Amino acid sequence: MTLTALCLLATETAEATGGPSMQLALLLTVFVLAVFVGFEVITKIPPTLHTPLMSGSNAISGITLVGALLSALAGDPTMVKILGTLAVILATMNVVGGFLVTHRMLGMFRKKD
Amino acid sequence: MTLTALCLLATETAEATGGPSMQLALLLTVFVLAVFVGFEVITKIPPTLHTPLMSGSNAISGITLVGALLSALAGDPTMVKILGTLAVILATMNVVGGFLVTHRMLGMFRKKD
Amino acid sequence: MSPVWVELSYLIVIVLFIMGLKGLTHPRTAVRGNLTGALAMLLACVFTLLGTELFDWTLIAVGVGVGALAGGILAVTIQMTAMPQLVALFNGFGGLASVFVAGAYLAKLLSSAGASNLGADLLVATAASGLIGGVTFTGSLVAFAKLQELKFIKDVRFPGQQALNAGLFLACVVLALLIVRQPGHANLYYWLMVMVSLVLGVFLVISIGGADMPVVIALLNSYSGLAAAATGFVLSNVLLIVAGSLVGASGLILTKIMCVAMNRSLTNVLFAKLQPAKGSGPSADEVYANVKATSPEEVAMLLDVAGRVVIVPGYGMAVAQAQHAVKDLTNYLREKGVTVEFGIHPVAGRMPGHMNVLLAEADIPYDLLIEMDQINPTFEQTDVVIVVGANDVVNPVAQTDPNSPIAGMPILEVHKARTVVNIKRSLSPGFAGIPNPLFAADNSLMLYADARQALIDILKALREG
Amino acid sequence: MSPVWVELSYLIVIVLFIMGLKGLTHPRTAVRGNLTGALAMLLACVFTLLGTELFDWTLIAVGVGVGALAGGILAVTIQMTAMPQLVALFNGFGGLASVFVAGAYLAKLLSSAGASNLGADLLVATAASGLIGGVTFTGSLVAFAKLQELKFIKDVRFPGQQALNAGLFLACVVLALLIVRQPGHANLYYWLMVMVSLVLGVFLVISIGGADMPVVIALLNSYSGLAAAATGFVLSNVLLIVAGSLVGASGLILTKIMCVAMNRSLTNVLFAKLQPAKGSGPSADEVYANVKATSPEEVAMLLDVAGRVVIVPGYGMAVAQAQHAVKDLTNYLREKGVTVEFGIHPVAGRMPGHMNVLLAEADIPYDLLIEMDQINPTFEQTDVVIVVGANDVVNPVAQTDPNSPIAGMPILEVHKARTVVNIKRSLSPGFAGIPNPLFAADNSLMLYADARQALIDILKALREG
Ligand SMILES: NC(=O)c1ccc[n+]([C@@H]2O[C@H](COP(=O)([O-])OP(=O)(O)OC[C@H]3O[C@@H](n4cnc5c(N)ncnc54)[C@H](OP(=O)(O)O)[C@@H]3O)[C@@H](O)[C@H]2O)c1
Ligand SMILES: NC(=O)c1ccc[n+]([C@@H]2O[C@H](COP(=O)([O-])OP(=O)(O)OC[C@H]3O[C@@H](n4cnc5c(N)ncnc54)[C@H](OP(=O)(O)O)[C@@H]3O)[C@@H](O)[C@H]2O)c1
Repeated sequence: MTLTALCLLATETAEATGGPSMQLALLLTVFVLAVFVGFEVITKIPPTLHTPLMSGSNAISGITLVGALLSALAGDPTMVKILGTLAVILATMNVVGGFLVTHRMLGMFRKKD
Repeated sequence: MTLTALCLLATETAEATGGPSMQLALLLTVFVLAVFVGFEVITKIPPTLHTPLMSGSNAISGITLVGALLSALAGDPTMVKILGTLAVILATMNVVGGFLVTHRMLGMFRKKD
Repeated sequence: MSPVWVELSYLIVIVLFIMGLKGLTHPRTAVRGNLTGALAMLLACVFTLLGTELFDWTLIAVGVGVGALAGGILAVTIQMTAMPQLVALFNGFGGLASVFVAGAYLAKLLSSAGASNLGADLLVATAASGLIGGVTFTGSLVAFAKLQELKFIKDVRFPGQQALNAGLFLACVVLALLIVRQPGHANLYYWLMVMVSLVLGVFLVISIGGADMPVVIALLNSYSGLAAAATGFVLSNVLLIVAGSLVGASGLILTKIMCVAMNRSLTNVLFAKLQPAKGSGPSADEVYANVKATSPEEVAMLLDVAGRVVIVPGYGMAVAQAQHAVKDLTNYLREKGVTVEFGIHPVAGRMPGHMNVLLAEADIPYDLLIEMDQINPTFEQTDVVIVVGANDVVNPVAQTDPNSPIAGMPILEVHKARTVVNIKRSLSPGFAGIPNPLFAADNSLMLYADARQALIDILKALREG
Repeated sequence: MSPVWVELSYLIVIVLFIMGLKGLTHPRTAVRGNLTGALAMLLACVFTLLGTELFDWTLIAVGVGVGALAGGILAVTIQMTAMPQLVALFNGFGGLASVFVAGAYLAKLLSSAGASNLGADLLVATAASGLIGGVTFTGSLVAFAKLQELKFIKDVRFPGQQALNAGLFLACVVLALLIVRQPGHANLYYWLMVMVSLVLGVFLVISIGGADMPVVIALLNSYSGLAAAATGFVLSNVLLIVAGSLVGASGLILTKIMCVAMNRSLTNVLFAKLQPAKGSGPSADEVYANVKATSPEEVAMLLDVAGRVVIVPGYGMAVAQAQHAVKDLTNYLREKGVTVEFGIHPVAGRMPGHMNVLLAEADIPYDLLIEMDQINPTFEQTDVVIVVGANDVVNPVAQTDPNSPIAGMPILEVHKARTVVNIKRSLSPGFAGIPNPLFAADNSLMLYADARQALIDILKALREG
């Protein structure tokens, strides 16, 4: 649902601006390819790994952290700085907590000998 | 082997030019992602499909045709035009012939009823 | 180090992320996969910090410090049984972070570049990450509350709910378009849209039964990935786009896989109008007309003469932390030459693999844990089944009553065994909130007690008698 | 239609290509997959032609016309048995095309922009597509010649061959660097490098036994993909990059899979120093000391009393186009109540699936074709095996003599059957060029004849007697 919406808006843009920049086209290509990789990478998974996988990929989605780091630079208006710092805190929690909890979960599983 | 060579040269470039353009970075990303998709897409294949798959993907690699079309534009030096036209001929043979022969091969197989 | 170098170094990070994700899908490589992912994330941050112009280091130090501390403590101190809701929580944070990043960036650009210079593509991306991020945040919070079984949260269902959701979504889209059309007021519209999306997130999830939360979390996880990707478009940052869409896509697949495991369709999970549990089927009183209670001693006698025993753990074992008691009983019986196996239902407990985790923690040999499909055929030849705080996953109604909330969910067919001993504190229902005819079956006995205590008593009785 | 629109439309094409490739990997979707790929290619060209400034339409018309005609005719008129070499040929063309495109573009830029304005990245990409394209071209030609069994081509092996190849590759790299360093003479260096790469291509493939050609073609196919990708970098054209690297990667995997099927390692295929066939093992004369010839009539008698018959087709059936004769015999036997099955070796013939193709063409029911692993255990209970022009795939030496050229290749163990009838025109060896002890085995009879004729005679004898 959201995906389609995203695409719709993307085209909508194109009209609005009379064609997005060359770079946007490249970024969209990257996006599409990454989506394919994401689809293909996930194969049959034993139920026991569902939760760790969920939690691990959730940690990866904390990549917003990079965006957060970039969002609040020196000399930005205070408002921006506040938002940015909040973002950094939240994203860091997601990342650090996510990978840690995944590690703990996985630690509980034994490989079949 | 060739892949590594390619990468080596790519880095080599970077030094030569003191850093490739932003766009190149994007193109490289696209390349890497596409490679991953290529790796993941191919799974277990029944031997009977090896040849058709080879021939089909060979046809796809005829995508150079697009490059060939773009290479010889009006007003280019004759030398370029000759090369371009040759490229178009060769690439077209690869594409048309490739897809056709694949189709013929596949036509020979029956689905198990 | 020039930004372009960062771009190239991002390539490494991307590869690592993919490797990590791939690793997480196979038992043998899962741990390494997770570490790879973490390494990738670390590199991503390092490269970013090295790569770009003057940061406000104090702010970043504070932010990272606080975040790492909070996240770390939560992750380390949390109980096993609470991990799923923790994941939900983290996921929500990720979503909110996207909202803030996009918002901050928008505000910055408006103040610096000025409205007119903002490309529509950028504005669309901003809107997208605001929208998706917002939905993810509140949706995850609701999921968290439900898994935590916070009292104030109920499965809210009312006519026209879908219509409302559609309306809210439409409102978001309209506001998004306004952002694009009138960049002058982009800030205003953006935060308005975020508000609406927050509400939308609540209503999307609130109507979904807690039993389906893992699926919902997987889905929201995929959303937070998409939000990150959208943010990536805002900053035209490849890394965010790739990592984000990786998670977005794989999360979607995982969601599907999990639905299959609970055999539900995704739409069914998201929009199914289950009549509230009470209404469905006969009332508890009818069902539990004649239930036979039992005592640890009686159970001990049954076990004394049993040749094959199957233990079916459920959420109750987790609550009672009874896994070690289970282990002691198992060891005793096996020394006596009794065959003991465990019937593991894919959704027993509150997270997939919940039971495996607990039993592994108690050092119960991995090869005693039998998956549902293997164990079901063996119940006929089983003398005693001990159901340790399981309820829904052994509820025959799933197979008999098509309108029950758990209709169609595959169950462990313990009722086919000679005798079934159900250890639970009362006749109160399980997660799905419905009565369980199994407890009233002729071959079924109730042992009302805390699971841990009950098992200890049984073992004591065995040793004495 | 602006170039950016083309860029976006390329997205559709990319998705279609991926779908197509994916489709080709499953029997049920293969045909559709191929068509999808073709459609994608068509769209790619259309969008490109729509998208860009003044073409020299005559040239393009001529080029496409000639190419399409030639390719089409070749593809339609070629014999089934010759398809693999045709694929090799096409693949070579693709590689050469990349060489020309890169060359043309280089020349154009030098004449227009001038040497100084050429980015090193562009030059590297140019060099790469020249190098890979060149190797692909001549390599594919050699592969073609070998599969076509053109007389003038031999398996050339000489000491220091690897060193030579390494040297040639190094030379190419050096020239590539020269192109980058001295763009002024880029044209010269480029074509020099292409020359060297052409030679390299020959030497890389010439030493590889024809039996491994399918693997080699798969590998070269992957190369041509990479060449296309490199060309994509030259033109900074996303489509070429994606499609090219898709093929490059999937081709690599396919190569690995095919190696596994012939159980060889890739390095072993590429660099193995097999001692020339003659030298290996005992000479033909020793092996064929006492071979028993037979007649169609005798075979007919054997079949008359047989309960279970297995037919093992090989390259000879393809040469003799004996599949229809095979079918008639099969029908006759099955009407008589004899169980008839076909033992299909994965590399029987000259391309994977070669036998399936031919037998399918003759309308032999698909479910009679049994794969190696299934059929091998059944040979003990088989009365008569008819080997129709197969040799290497039934050569026990593969299991007994570790230094034979086909050592380790899994075979059809027909020698375990009660009687083996080998239909071939002489005792001359098969593809691997080695004698086959099977023909001299006690339970083995030789029927010297063209496969088709022999089968017809056998059927005649069966009908009469
Ligand atoms: N695995 C997942 O992914 C997941 C996630 C979320 C939800 N769910 C849902 O959760 C349910 C799991 O089924 P389940 O049978 O495992 O659990 P359940 O159906 O929730 O039943 C748990 C039972 O344990 C008993 N119990 C609670 N505390 C206890 C204690 N200290 N000692 C003894 N008994 C105790 C409760 O009865 P008393 O109160 O009478 O003791 C309750 O009936 C399914 O509906 C599933 O769909 C699964
Ligand atoms: N499938 C693949 O992918 C592939 C590709 C390339 C190479 N190969 C290699 O090719 C070989 C295939 O083994 P194979 O047993 O199928 O074939 P083979 O080993 O090449 O033997 C074919 C036999 O057929 C006989 N023959 C030729 N024309 C005939 C005719 N008109 N009538 C009757 N017999 C005829 C030949 O003997 P006479 O001359 O005495 O009649 C020859 O001994 C393997 O070595 C394999 O590795 C396979």
